[in-house]
This record gives sequence, C-alpha cells and structure tokens, in this order.
Amino acid sequence: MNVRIRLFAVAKDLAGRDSISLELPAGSTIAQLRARLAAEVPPLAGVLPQVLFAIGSEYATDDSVVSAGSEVACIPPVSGG
Amino acid sequence: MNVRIRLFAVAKDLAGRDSISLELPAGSTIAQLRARLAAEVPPLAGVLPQVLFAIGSEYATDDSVVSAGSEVACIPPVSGG
Amino acid sequence: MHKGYLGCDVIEIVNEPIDTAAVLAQVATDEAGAVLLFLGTTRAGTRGRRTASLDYECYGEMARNQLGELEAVARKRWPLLGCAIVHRVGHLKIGEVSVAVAVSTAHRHAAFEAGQWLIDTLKEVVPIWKKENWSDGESQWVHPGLTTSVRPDDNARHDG
Amino acid sequence: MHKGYLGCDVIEIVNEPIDTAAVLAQVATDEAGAVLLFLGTTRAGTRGRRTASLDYECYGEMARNQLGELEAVARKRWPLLGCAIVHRVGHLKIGEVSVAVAVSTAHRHAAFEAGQWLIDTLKEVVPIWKKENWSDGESQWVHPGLTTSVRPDDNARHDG
Repeated sequence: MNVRIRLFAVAKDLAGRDSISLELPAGSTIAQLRARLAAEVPPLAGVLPQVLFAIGSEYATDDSVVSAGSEVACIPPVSGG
Repeated sequence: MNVRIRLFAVAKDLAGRDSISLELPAGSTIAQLRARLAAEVPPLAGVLPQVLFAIGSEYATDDSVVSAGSEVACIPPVSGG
Repeated sequence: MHKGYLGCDVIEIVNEPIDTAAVLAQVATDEAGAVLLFLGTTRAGTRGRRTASLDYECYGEMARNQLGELEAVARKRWPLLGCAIVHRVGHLKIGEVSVAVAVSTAHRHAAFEAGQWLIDTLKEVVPIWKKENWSDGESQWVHPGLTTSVRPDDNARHDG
Repeated sequence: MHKGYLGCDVIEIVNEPIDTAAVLAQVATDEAGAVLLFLGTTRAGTRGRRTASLDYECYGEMARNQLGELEAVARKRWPLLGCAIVHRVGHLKIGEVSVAVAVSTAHRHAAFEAGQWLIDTLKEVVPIWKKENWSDGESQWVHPGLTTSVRPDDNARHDG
C-alpha cells in the first residue's frame, strides 16, 4: 500500500520536502515505517529515533498499524507556545 | 492627646460617620484605643475585637503606641480583589 | 512593537473602568517570554444569591502603600520584568473588572506564581472593601471572618 | 456589559496578530469572578543569544484536534466558564504574542490551575514548532530534547 508521510520543521528541512510517499506492506506498523523512512531518506536517520508519529491527526505508538489511505505525520519534539 | 481614627465599611456604617476623634493619654496603645472606642461608640463594640488598626498607613498591633498627630484607621476584614 | 526593558511598577486605584489593554501594554517588554493577566470580575451570583451591583471603598493612602509593598516583595521573590496592579473602587455593575494584576517574566512559571501570590495577598491585606448590593434590594459589606455582624452567614470567606 | 453564560470554547490558529482584547471578551461572562489570560511572547534573548525574529509552523488539523482535547480535559478537571486558546503561526517579530490562553471561572484558584495546565500541556503535545532566526543570521528549529541535530546545545528545553 502507498502511505504518505507529512514532514514538519527540522524533518522537512533535512528531507528537503514536506511529504514523502512510501510503498509499505499491508499491516505495517509505525516501527516498520520508521525504519523504512530512515532507509529511504538517509538525512532523516539521525532524528527519526527521537520523533513521534501521528496517524489521522492522533499520536501513534510504535505498535500502531498504518492503514492504506491513513494520513501519517512525522512529529519532531514540539516547541509551540 | 487628641487622636483621629478613620472608619471604613461596616465600621463607618455602624458608627454613622467616617472618623472619630478621641482624647487619649499620651503613650496609649492600640489595645487601649480599642477599648476606649468601644466605650465611646457602643455600636462598634461588637466588631472591634475582630478589626485591625493601622497607624500612619501601616498595620499596627495591640502593643503599638499611638502618637499625637498619628493617623489611626480602623480596618475591618478586607474584601478587595 | 520593539520596546526595551522598562521594569516600571504600575500601581493605581481608579474610579473609572480599568483599561485592560493598557495594563497589558504597561508590562510588555522585548525581554518577556510570558505575560500573565489576572482580572477579578464582579459576578452575578454568590452561593445562590443574586448580586445586582457592588460598591468598593478603599483607604487610599494605605492601599497604595500596601500594593507597593506587595510589588516590592514579589520582585524579590520572582524575576519580574513588568508588574502592574490596578484596583477599581466606586460603583461597579455585574461583569465589570474590579482588579487587574499583570506581570511579565522571561519564563512562564514565575509569572503564574507571582500573579497568584499577588492576588492572593492583595485580597488578604490591602484595605479595600466591597459591598454587595443584592438583587432583593439589601446591601451588605463583605468582611470575611467577621462573625458579629447582622448576618454572620453571609460573611464566610469567599473569593473571586 | 451584561452577558449570560456562554461556555463556548474558542480554538484558533491564526496567521495575523492575536487580538488579546477579543480573547478576553470571548471568555467574559456575568458568572465569572476570575479571568486569567496567559500570553506567550517572543523574547529578544534566549540564554544570552539574541533573537531577531521567529517563524512558527504547525500541523494544522492535528494542532486543532489536540487543542480541542486539551480544552475538553480542562473542562472535566476544572469548572471553567469560558476557555479560549489562540495560537499564531507564521513570521513573528520580537515582542509579539505567539499564544493566548484565557479561562474564566467563578473562583480564581481554578483559573490559575487550569491556565497553567493548559499552557504547560500545549507546549508538550500540540504539533507546533518554532524556528529562531538569530540576530547573527543563522536560523534553527527548536526541538526540545532532540540531541542529534546540528547544534545539540541549542536544543535544551526552554520555555516562555
């Protein structure tokens, strides 16, 4: 399945784009997505262990399963306020 | 010596005036002033045990000595804010 | 709005409505990362009874002295940049601002702590009194803890 | 300004300067005895280094969701009358307001507690990021705790 991952802040700058599409096996978890993203976009490898992911605008965990059509986002440590 | 005591809020209402002058012996303390005030203005007797006094715009204690010319004020429990 | 660190204290007791935007402007500085504004407002109901309006009275010279001392103590305890306290007296309708306390600091926790301490302490020590004008026509001074007044039940401590 | 209890939640992410008077008006109600407004402001210096301006970016849909959840949790924990959170994004000069959090309550302690919890939690969970544009010309995203970026020393947690 094809999954689009939105990138923000330092992740966007490191990747040089604001989103990336990955082809993942059905049933992939966030942990698997994180590993694939590091392999596909090496500049992100350094920060990926320390970022969170969201699925459908809600925080996900490493065990969360990504569905086809989900909006996934890479959330580096936040600094609003 | 003559001492003027300012009255506020419920004390002013009970006394029916916003200040009162008392003739007190030199060296009188706030405790003595309080007792005199209760005797001179009976409607105040009920609240006087529970009010504070100020001398020259600073809180005083029962032991504080009143000087001639001091501005003394009767301070019922405050409710600003 | 570029503006240097002024660090001025503002203490006012006013008869007119409090201009909250002006109070905020008084504590604004480029060094602040946090601004805290507390407003005490006159509310329509207190423990079930309806209030129509309030009258505030103060012992002016002493109230200003006490507010100045509060600011001085707060500045020793917290790294305040700006600090402003404005209290209104006279006749207030429901929903109006009776007091405004504003502080600005580099970091927010000091602003919350100082703001809360200032309003808590103001309510305990500053010689200002309010009279509730109840909607049933009766009026009554509020004196927390005063038990020998006509209606002792109404003088339990209450805060805004 | 007689006004009934509205109890409406206001959540906004805006590109323009925050109108703090409007935020205060949004939480005003005749039942409130206390209004607390917290403003996060862009400060000129962070640990000695000078900031020229800041850029805020957000993940809009998620940020709004998260802010809505914060308000819902705060309403369960404290008896809030009004609650408003407005966050600005885009390019901010020094001394501008980046976030406004306002709550109104009958009694003041709940307002302080809820206001502090809202801003503390907002800073931990809401997907908004700021980039410091230092006065020396360098720019850098702020990611508290992120240790593998180019300049790890600059990413120690700092708050406003």
